[in-house]
Order: sequence, then structure tokens, then C-alpha cells
Amino acid sequence: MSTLIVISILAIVVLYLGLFKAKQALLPISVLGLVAALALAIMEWNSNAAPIFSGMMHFDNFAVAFSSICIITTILVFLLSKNYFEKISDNVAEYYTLILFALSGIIVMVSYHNLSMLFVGLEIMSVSLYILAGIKRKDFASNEAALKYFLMGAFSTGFLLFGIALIYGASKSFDLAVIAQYVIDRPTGIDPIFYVGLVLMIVGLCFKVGAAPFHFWTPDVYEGAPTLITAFMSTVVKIAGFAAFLRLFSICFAPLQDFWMPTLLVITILTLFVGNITALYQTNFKRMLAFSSISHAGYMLFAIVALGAASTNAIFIYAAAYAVSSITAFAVLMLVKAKTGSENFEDFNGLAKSNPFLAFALTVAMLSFAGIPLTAGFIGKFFVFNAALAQYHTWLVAIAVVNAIIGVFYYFKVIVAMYFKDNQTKQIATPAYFNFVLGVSLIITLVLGIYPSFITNLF
Amino acid sequence: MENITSTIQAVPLNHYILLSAIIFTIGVIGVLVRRNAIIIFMSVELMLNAVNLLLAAFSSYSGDASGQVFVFFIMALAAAEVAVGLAIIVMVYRNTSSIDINILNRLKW
Amino acid sequence: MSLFYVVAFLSIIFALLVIFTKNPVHSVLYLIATFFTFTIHYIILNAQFLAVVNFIVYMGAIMVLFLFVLMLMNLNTDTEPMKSTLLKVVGAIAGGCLLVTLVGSMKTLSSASTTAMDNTGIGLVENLGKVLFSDFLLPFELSSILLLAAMVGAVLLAKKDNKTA
Amino acid sequence: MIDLVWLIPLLPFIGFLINGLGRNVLPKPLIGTIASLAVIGSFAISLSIFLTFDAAQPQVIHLFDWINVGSLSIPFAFQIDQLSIMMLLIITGIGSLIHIYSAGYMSHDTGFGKFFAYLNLFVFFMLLLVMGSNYVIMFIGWEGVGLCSYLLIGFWYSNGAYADAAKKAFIMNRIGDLGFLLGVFLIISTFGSVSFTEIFPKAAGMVSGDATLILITILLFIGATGKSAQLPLFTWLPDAMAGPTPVSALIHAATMVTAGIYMIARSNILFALSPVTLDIIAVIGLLTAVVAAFIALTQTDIKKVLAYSTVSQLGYMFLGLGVGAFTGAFFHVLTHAFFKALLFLGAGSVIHAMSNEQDMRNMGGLRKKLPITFLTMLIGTIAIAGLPPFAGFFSKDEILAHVYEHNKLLWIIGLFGAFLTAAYMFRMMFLTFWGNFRGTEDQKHHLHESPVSMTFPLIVLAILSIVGGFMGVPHALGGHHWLNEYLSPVLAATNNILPALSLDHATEYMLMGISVGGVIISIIIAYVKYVSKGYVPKEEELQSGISKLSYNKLYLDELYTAIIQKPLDALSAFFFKVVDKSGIDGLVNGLGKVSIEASKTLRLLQTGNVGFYIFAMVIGIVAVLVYSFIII
Repeated sequence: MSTLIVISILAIVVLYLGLFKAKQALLPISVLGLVAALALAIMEWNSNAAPIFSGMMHFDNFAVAFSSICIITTILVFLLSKNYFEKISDNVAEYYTLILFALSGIIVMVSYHNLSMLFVGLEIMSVSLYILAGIKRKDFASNEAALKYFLMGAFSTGFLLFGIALIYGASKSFDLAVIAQYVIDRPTGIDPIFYVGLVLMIVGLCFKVGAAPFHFWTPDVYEGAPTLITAFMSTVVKIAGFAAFLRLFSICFAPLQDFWMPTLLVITILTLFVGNITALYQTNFKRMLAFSSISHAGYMLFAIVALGAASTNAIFIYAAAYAVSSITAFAVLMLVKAKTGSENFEDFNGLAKSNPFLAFALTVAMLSFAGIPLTAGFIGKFFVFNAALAQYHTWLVAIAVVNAIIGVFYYFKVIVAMYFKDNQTKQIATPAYFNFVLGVSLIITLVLGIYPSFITNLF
Repeated sequence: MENITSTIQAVPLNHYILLSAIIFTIGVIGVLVRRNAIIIFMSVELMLNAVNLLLAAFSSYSGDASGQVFVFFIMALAAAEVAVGLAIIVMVYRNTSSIDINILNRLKW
Repeated sequence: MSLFYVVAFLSIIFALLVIFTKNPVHSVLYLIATFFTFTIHYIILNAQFLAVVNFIVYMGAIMVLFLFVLMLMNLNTDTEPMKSTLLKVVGAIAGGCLLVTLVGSMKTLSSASTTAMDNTGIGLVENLGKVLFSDFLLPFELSSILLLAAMVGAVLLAKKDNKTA
Repeated sequence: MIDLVWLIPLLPFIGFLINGLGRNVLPKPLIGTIASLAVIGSFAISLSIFLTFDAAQPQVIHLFDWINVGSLSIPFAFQIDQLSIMMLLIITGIGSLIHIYSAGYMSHDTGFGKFFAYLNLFVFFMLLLVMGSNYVIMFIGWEGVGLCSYLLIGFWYSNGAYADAAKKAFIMNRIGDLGFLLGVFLIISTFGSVSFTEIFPKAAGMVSGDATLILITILLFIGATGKSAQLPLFTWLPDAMAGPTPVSALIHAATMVTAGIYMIARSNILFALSPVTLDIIAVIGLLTAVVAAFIALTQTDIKKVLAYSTVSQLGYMFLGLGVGAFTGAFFHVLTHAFFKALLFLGAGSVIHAMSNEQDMRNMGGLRKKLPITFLTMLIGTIAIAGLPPFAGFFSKDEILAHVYEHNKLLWIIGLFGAFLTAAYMFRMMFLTFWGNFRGTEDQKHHLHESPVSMTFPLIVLAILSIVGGFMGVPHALGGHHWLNEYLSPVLAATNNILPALSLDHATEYMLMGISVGGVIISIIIAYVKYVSKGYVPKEEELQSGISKLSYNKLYLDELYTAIIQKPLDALSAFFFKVVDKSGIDGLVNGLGKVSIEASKTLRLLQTGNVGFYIFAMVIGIVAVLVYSFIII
């Protein structure tokens, strides 16, 4: 709870700093505030918190873990933002404010204990993102991204709400504990509208995490939005979406697994294939990352399909691995784009010669995405697959492994471009902030890959 | 007031659900068949209102106020969404002089 | 009893008119009419406060904003090129399928809740206020963040650029 | 000593770090020294472990808990037993020699530091592969060596074809990895563990022919076909010759490509209980051995001949595994490592002297100019041809003896392949070292014996190729097969299931006699054709082998050519063109094309039109509703 308060107040403070033209103070204060929020969040670890505010919010270990990872990723995104926003807009303070608002919504999404909180948190996040996607006002792509995201987001919200309403109609409450009790009390004879509500909620949540066939917004919005915002969306937002998804299903709907599992299974498989196969043909690195994020959503959905004791852990590890690798990829992309002006694979040619460190960091990130051992991505995939195996989804794992192999090809396209192709280009100047972020991500990726016990036994 | 209460008691809850579903679907169809971003947006509002009605009906029928409270949150969202959405539409209109969603196809494939 | 059906019929008619009228301004007006029928529904449902709020917020604020933007953009005539008839039909069919499946999957509703509770007071502002400011205090406070974010964003996006980029 | 086992992989890794970070700073001699010392240090430790190790049970050295998830615990641990010790010796021993050799071979290359960094990294991963105490650690090594191989094949990436070769190697290996990974997941779901010491005792209690075991072993074997270049995934290996020659010697002859055999030998109990899989392995291995031998017959690139020869020899190893001769197959891994590394390094020496000329048609008469290279390569060639008492004789003979007992038809085909081996290997020797020099004046002028750093490893390997076979002298020849006894703890469970070799000595003598006799005849034929007649293959004959065949058949006076020579060449050309280039490459490229086409088509769904997106969403929602409520 204190984390949420700190972040909300921080957002307002930053907004006022912008009013007083204290631009230099924006970044340090935002980062410091987030560090404080992170510390407050971690202090709640194992405090056996009970639901607070009449069961609205429950800051349990799940919430602590996911809010920590979201806050850390946001800090990394902020560190990359040095000088970035200034270039595209005058209203730098509003940027920070909106990202912080979105983050506060995300904190709500990972700690809700009542559907109204889920709804409010989700909408705080979404509304902030609609704005952030379109913040390059003069840029047509950014405009298009914002409008597409907004129209489709609002549309999907309608379905989510309809689902919530139906679940309320059946269970007569928005409280997760009451809904769970409603399900447990009625092994048979659950009101049919409850099932319909459940399916509509799956639809709404699948839209937010970008699962097929509700993924269509993802590539366009990711490509059109400013790169830094894309980085934020594809990491923090996606993780929050999954945390909310998992929280709802593990608390409320676990007993109904037989009902929703087949549906989600089909969605998962579809997501994996659509993401991976479409990514193969992309020539634009950013768009490839968008499709790859769809396929990663597929892998994370796995852990929800195979909902069980291991799911939380699996998603957490996968999300952590995915977040740091994405941050690296977007950081390098921003640097390359700043120099060459475009985002295609050819722009990475010869990077290994001109900027060995950038190339190495990106290589490790790609290997991690591809799930090559000794990187965090392998551990993540291993846990997710293992969770699925534990529920006897052997052939599902087989499909996922096939997809993992397909995925390797497009990730290696970048590595090939960097190492096996020449391009007489000068070195890209890397600001210290970027080196720091890349270094941190690199270390996290490798350490998690080699010694994952830090976080594998949290839950 | 007594008159109204007796009225509601005669209407089955199913009919409210049906009405909401119809209005909701009309909203969906509106989103599907129109190209004007503002009309699409209005159709989304129609969908949200269908949900509001549903929640209010459930709330009244079960004698639980929380459903009606939830309607407030949806209204708050609707207000926020309208502000942001219209701002986005205005922004797009300034750049393209159109609010036809079909011209938004630069980002694809 | 028949009041509900009359109003429901009107709601559906107006809603259909919203989406099938060519002139955007007319659409907005039909939407206002639809919302008005909703207000009546709320009254029938004994949700008096909700009825008032719906009247003020939707019809008063939101719809005015819509009209304002339409006028601002000078879109009050039917300039919108309509989708081809085929697309319209396909869209309508898809929507129809949605309705059928939605209703179909809710097929046998449990009969227990077909009649309303006799608790006539819950829709009054006093009761709602109690619930809102006790149980739902946190989401209520959080909606302020939502509104603030929307406000900041709307200003940010829609204001005129002072820089001529 | 065994406590120091973690140092074995660590030393090359440190070498990798130093050379990787200091590749542009450190002087070349220092880089070469560090890299070589790192591997030599590992070799010293391996050797001392070899000398002191006498436990009957595998020793597991637990480093730390790597992954703990539910009941499944995957430690980061090394397993030291007789099998891994032998592999360690090979990897670090031959690895050291090749590092020393590379210091001379690569001395003019601009990517010297990078090269040694990759090489050290490769050794590190290879050591992980053989030392891992469970399938997941093995998989780390498995992926790691693949990655290094990829980087090293594409080392001279400025040549586009080389980068393509790297890509091909990569794709084929990924197909193999798919099998391996699925196998591992199936093992997890079957046994609830990935550690060898837990799985194998459990597996030993299962019935032979258990369906799950068969599935597991087939999946693992698919993994092995990718890494060890077996049909149908063998075509990447010849292309991988694009890499620097020491890489071919180390990775694509001595170590990485034998990983598949190591893996199967490691899981011997699983395979012993799946007779179906063993039969598949035997057939695939034999086919690979013969097909590759045929293709090698007409190759003109000296490294390609060796590459196909490697594929063929790997086929023999799989054949051995398939007929249950686990010791024999592993024995062949060891001896093959000696003489194939020797041959590659020798070829490297030739290429070095010829200023990077690889085509044998431009060589000839080199034996006087490169005496050490010639002598050592001759030893290697005799060894691979299988003349006693050189190393290859004993190992190949042991495999063929098992095959003979298993199935006579397989034996005949295998024996035929062995004759082909002798023929193409001596063809290579004669074309390269006999006759007159056919290169340019410039090259002739430049001819020189290689520096000591390159000839020293050749000499060491030549000695090993001579004496290496004595570790497995069969009882028939008065030996007691030391290797068999040494490996018996590892294969104990398997030996209880599979019958031991029961041939009497007279049969064994007969088999040896037939194979030696046939090999000598093959050598004589090659001598007559390439030395006495001085035949040099010409471009157009290679191009149109099949069409010319039908034309020339009409001439009866060319009976010999028509009956023996031409069919062989034609078959060779057929295998090369149809199986290798169009068949398998076509299939792999086709798979690639299909996915790319799918990608193109799927991509078009992303029309950019919001209306369409929303429409698709609604369809999706209807589908989900229908699926949830009506279908289920």
C-alpha cells in the first residue's frame, strides 16, 4: 500500500516539477522515488499481509514480487529516457508523470483483491498508455498507434466489463474471496452466466496481454509508439497483465480449470504460432520484437493453462528474464536508430566491430529470448515447460519446443547481422546511462541463467 | 414508488440480461460497420452503458449496493476515456484532416 | 410491467438509430435519447441516484463533449464514406452471431433471481454513499488518479503546439 | 585430485575471458600461449584423474543447486566415471595439440585473438557436455558447442558462402536439438529426474521394449543425428569445412561430432532396453557410412574428402552402437579422434603450404616438399583404411565383428563401405602427394614444410594413430581388450541385457582376413588408377557423371570402367547431387521456404485496418464462446 502511495505522490510531484521548469531534477527524483517505492515494496515481503481496505487490496508475496519487478523495469526504462523525451516533445514532465500513473495502475493490478480494483487499475494503466502511445503529436505513426490502441482498448474493455458484470450477477460480489467461495460451494450448479462472464474476462485479459486472436493491435502499436514507450509496454505492461491474469485465475477460477483450460489452450497455441511465424518474415527489428512479444505471451500463457503450484514461480521467472532482455534489445535499438534513422535489420550490420559491447549485450539478450542455456531465458522457458509437464501437457510442451526452435531463427538474424556482416560505420556513442542499463541487464540475464536459485524458490 | 416496485418485481431478471446483451451487441455492430472514429467511440459508450444497466439490474435484484457503486467507476472511466479519446481524435484530425479509420493503415504487415 | 418493455423497446430502437444514422450529429442526438431511456430504466430498477448521475454525467457532460468535438471538426454533415454494403452485412452478421452465442450460452438462467428484492433503499444516495465511502473507498480514491491522468493526457494531446515543428 | 575437477572446464573459460577481452590488446604470441596453456592445464588435471581414478561407481561432484522446481532438482554437478574420463582425455589432449597447431596456422590472421577466444569457449562447452551429471547440463554443453561451431564456421564471414554454411549447420543442428529437448522433457515426465545416477537405475528396472523408452531413445537419437551428422541431417558437415582447418580438426572431426555417440553411450541402458531404436540406429548408421563413402570417392576438395570420410566413420560408430557394440563404437571414437585430427591437420599443413589451395587437382607430388606432413598423413590414411596394427584396424574390426554376428547382410554392406574408405583415402593421398605438381608456378615456388608448431602435433597424433589401437586388442589376437575392461563399470547394466560377442577365434581371423585383403585390393586399384595411369579427375566428368555413364556403357572395350569405375562414380555423383544437394538440402530449404511462405501469408492478416482488427476480434470472441459452450 505504501508503495502505491509513494508512486502516486511521486507522479504528482513530478508534474509540479515540470510546472516549475525544474527539468534537470525530473529524472533523479523519479528514480529516487521509485527506489524508495521498491524498498517499501520489498519490506512487505513475508509480512503475511491480510487484505486491506475491506478486502480491496492484498499486498501478499505475489504482489511484492511482481510490483518489484515492474518497478525495477520502470527504473531501467527511466534511465534510458535521458535526453530521449526532450527530443520528441516539450512536455517532459508529463511523460514521467504518465508513466508513473501507469505504474501506479500496475501496482493496483498486481495486488487487487476485488474486481473493482482490477478494473480501476487496468484502466489507469490503459488510459495513460493511450496517451503515451500518441505522445509524438506530429508523427503520423504515433497518431495511428494511439488511435488504434485506444479504439481497440476501449472495445475490449467493454467485454471485460460485461464479463465482470456477469460474474457479479452470479456471485453477487466483486470480492475475489467471495467469488472463490461461490465456486467452491457449488461443485455443480454454478449459474451459466458465470461461465459466460469467465469467458468474456478471458477475452478482455487476453487482449491486454496481446494473445491471439486479440493480438492485432500489438505490432502496429508497438511499431508506431515511441521506442521507449514500446519498451515500457512490452515489458512492464505485459508483465502486469499476466500478473493480473494469473492472480484472478489462481484465486478464483482454479476449480473450474476443466471448463476454461481447453479454450485457453487453443488461444495459447494460436498465440505461439502467430507470433513466431509472423516474426520470421519481418525486416523491421522493432516490429520483430513486437511479434516476438506475442510469442512470449504465448509461453507465459502456458503457465496459466497449466495452472498449479508452480505457475506463479514460472511466470515470475519468465517475466524477469523477458523484461531484462527486452530492455536490452530496445536500448540497443534506440542507439542504432538514433544513428541510422531506421530500425531494420541491416542497420545492425557490423555492430560487433564498431561497438563490441552493444553487440555482445544484444547477443546475450537474443540468446535469452531464444532460450539458449546459461541465460535467464532458458531458465524461464524451462520453468514454464516444467509447469506444463507437471500437468501432463506433454504434447503442448512439444509444440512449444517446436516454436522455441522457430524462434531461434529470427533472433539469430540480428546476431548474424552484427557479427557476420560488414558495414563501414563509425562507432555509436553510448551514453553512460545506456551502458549502465545494458550492463545491469546483461548481469541479471547471465546470473539468472547460471545461478537462478536467487529467485526460483521465492514462492 | 410502490407502483414502481411492483413493476420491477414482475419483470424477470432474464429480460434485463437480454436487453443488456442486445444493446451491447448493437454497440459491437456499430463498431464493426462504421468508419467514423467518433461514431465508433459512441458505439463503445453504448456498450459500456449496456454493462451499467446490467450491473444496476443485478444490484437491485440481489439487494446488494456494490453493483451500483461499480457503475460509478464505469462512469468515471467513461468520462476519462471520452476526454482522452476525443483528444486523440482531435490530434489525429489535426494531422490528417480526417477521422476515417480506414486511412490509418500506414502501420501494417 | 409493460413500462419496462416499452422503454426497452425504445432503448433498442434508439440504439439502432445511433449506429445506422448517417449524420453524426443525429447519431449523437439518438445516443442522448438512448441514455434517457436508460435513466428511466434506472428509475424502474429503484436506482434513483444512479438515474440522476446518469442523466447529469452522460447526457450532460459526455454527450456535450461529443457534440462539441463534432462541431469543432465541422463534421456535422454526413461526410463519412460508408463502408460497402457487404461489409455492413458481414459486420451485422458477426454482431448477430455474438448476440446469439452470448444469449445461447446463458441458456437456462437460474430461476432463483427472477424477482427483485424488496429492499427499496439501496439505490438511495445515503446507502450508496455509505458503501462507496466505506467498502469502496480505495477504488474511489484511485479513480482520482484515473481522472487526473486523463486530464493531463487530454491537455497534452489536444493543446496546440507552441513550437512550430 | 578429483576435487579439482571443476578446474577442468574453468581453465578454458578463463582463457576465453582473457582472450575475449584482450583480443585487440594482447600480443599474438601471448594469446596463443594463454589459450594453449589453459587447455594443457585441463589436460594435466584430466590425466591425473585418469591415473588415480579407480572407483567402480561414477563420482558426482556437486557444485551448486542450479534449478529447484517442485520435486525436480537439477544440480550443477559433474559426473566423473570411466566414460567421461576418456572423453576428457581426448578433448583436452587433442584440444591442446590443435591449439598449439593453430598458433602457427592462424598466425597471419587478423582475427587471431577472436579465434582463440572462440576455441577456448568451445573447449569449455565441450567439457561441460561430457562432464555434466545430468541431461540439462549436457544440453548446455550441447547448445554451447553448437554456438561455437556456428561462430567458427562463419569465422571468415566476409565470404558469403561461408556464412551460408554456418546458417545451414545451425538449422540442421536445431532440428537435432528439437529431438534432444523433447527427449529430455519426456525423461523428466517419465522419471521425474534428469540426473544420470537417478535415471539409469530406474530405467534398468523397466521391461525391454517399453514404448516410452523407445520414444525417448528415438528422440535422443534424432538429437544425435543432428550433432553427429547422420542421415538425413549430415549435409551441414561438409559445408562446415568453410571454417579454418584446425576448427575442422577439433570440432568437426575429433570432438563435437562425436557428442551424439557419447550421449548414446552415456544413456546406454536406455538404448539397450529399446531394441527397435537400436535397429534404427544401426540402419541409419550403415546407410550414412556407405552413402558418405560414395560421395567421398569423387570429391576434389581435400577437406571435403575428409569431411565425407568423417560422416562415414561416424556412421560406423552409430552402426556399432546399433548392434550393441558400445565399447567398440566408443573405441572407434577414440581412434578416429587420433587419425582424423591428424588427417585434418595434415590437410591444413598442405593447404598452408599451397597458399590456401584446397583443390587436389592442383596438387600432386608434394611428398618430397612436405616430408613430415606426407609421412604423418600416410600413417593416418593407413590407420583409417584399417590395416593392422594401426589404430583404425582394431576399432573398425571390433564393430564389424559385432555386425557380423548381428546380421550378415549389414556386415557385407559395412565391409563394402570399409573398402570404399580405403579407396577414397588412398585416392586422396595419391592425388596429393604422388605424380607431378599441377599447381601454378607461384604456388610451386612457395611450397614449404610447415613450422614446428604445426608439425609437432602431427607427429604426436601420428604416434597415437599407430599405437592407439593397442588399448583394445581383441582376445583373438592375444590381447585382453583393456578398454573393454576399463569401461565395464559404465556398461555393466547394458552388458547384462545385450549378449556379449560369442564368435570363435577362427571366425574372427576370417573376418580380419577378409577385411584386410579387401582393403589392400582397394588400395591397389587406387594406385593403378591414380599413380600408374596418372589419372586426374576433370571438371566435366564430375559435372555429368550420370549422362556420360549411359553413353560410355556402349563401348565394351571399356569394360573395367563401365562395370566398376563408372557405376561407382555415378553412384557417387548420384548421392552427392540427388541425396545431398537436392534431397536433403532441398528438404531443409523447403522447410525453411514453407515457414517463410507461412510467415508471408500470416503477415498479410496484419492489414493495418482497425476495422478488420476489430472484426477479427469479434470473430475470435464468437469462436471462443462457441468453443467453450457448444463444442465442449
